[in-house]
Amino acid sequence: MSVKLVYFAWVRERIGKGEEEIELPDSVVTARDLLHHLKTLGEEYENALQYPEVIRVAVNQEHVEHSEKIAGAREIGIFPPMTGG
Amino acid sequence: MSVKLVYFAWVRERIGKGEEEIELPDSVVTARDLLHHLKTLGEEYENALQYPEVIRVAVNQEHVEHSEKIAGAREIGIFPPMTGG
Amino acid sequence: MSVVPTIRVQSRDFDLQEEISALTAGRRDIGAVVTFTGLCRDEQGALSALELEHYPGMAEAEMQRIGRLALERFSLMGLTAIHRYGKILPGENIVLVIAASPHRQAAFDGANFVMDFLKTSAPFWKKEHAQDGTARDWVAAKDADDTARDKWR
Amino acid sequence: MSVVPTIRVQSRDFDLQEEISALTAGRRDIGAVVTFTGLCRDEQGALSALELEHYPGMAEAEMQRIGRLALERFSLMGLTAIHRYGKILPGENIVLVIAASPHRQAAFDGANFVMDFLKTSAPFWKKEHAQDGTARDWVAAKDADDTARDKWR
Repeated sequence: MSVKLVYFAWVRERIGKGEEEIELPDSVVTARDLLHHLKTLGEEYENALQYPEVIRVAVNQEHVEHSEKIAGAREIGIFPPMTGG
Repeated sequence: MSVKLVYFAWVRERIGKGEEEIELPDSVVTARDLLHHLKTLGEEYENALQYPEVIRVAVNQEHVEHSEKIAGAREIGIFPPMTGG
Repeated sequence: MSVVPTIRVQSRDFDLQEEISALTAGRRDIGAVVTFTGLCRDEQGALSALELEHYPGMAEAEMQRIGRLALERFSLMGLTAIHRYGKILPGENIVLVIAASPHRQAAFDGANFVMDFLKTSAPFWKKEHAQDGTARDWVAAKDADDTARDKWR
Repeated sequence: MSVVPTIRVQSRDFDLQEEISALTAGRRDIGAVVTFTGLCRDEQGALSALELEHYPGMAEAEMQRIGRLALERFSLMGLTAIHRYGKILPGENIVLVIAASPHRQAAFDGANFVMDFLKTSAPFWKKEHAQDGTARDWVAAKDADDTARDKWR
């Protein structure tokens, strides 16, 4: 499965890009699987996603729990807790 | 003791005037005494102060309880519960 | 820092933006401004106007007292309260409260507190005028307003 | 009556009076309007600016979702939420929420609710710029914001 990933705030800064299209192995089923897979892609990912439990994930621009499946995702957002308002 | 009384809203309408200077007998000590004394002054007062427990009293422009003494009052306001805001 | 509330009782309308600017101009330490505007409703067309009566002198004094309580209790950086009197038409403003603070909850609470106490202790009374031009009745005080005030105890 | 929230994400400033007028113009059934304005504080002179980043598309969608929840939950007659992005200087506006309702508590609650959820679920992030021109750090999310949100459960 190929999916567009978009990064924000310090996740974006640490990974060093705002978005990318990547190919996911079949073993990646949930949002949590995705975060752990990304951590294997290099030091910058490891650095950005060191504490995956604090990272927020949105599938097709809607928040999802880490336990949710990401099948059918066209775009997945990965970012720190929000600090707007 | 002579004191200026000021009336507002339906208390003013029922008594038929906005203010008056009256002489109080020595038996009038508290705000409650004052309301009961006023009720004896005529039908319009009786009508305005029929239920004295709902009437609010202010001495020198500060709210007082009915049990408070009114000695030293220059101006006493008598009015229904407030409905501003 | 000694902040005093801005209090006004007036028959003319107020300008919200002007009052906010007066409170916040030149400041860089305010993080939150909450405003409350109370307006005259037409009660599904039944009401043609409200007549607001007040106790001159005491109205201002009570609003000052309430404003000072709010400034202290919520550590506000600024507070404005303006109440109109006289004839007010549906859609027109009756009352304005502005609370400024570093953080949002204090600003919300400060404005809410002032409104709850204005309703129950500032000497203002509303009389309704019906659509046909005849005077209707004085608005009755609501138990719900006392309950709202008592939540701050 | 189907009311929809007015939602905008923009870099330019907003005008409070203009937004209120858009919400209330021509209406005679609104009794209470509460506005919340969030501003950039200079943190005792340490801060020269905030940089607001957002997730385009999702930011608007989340604000719409929050706005609809508030309209329904508090039976509001109107709701506006505007959030800025980009560089914002101390004293400048960041966010505006307006809630209109027949009665005061619903307007207070509606605006407060929207702010609590904007803080915790709308995809915006603040980065602080120090007075000496160097970038400071990303603002950390506060547990207190989650607690504030959870009071609505």
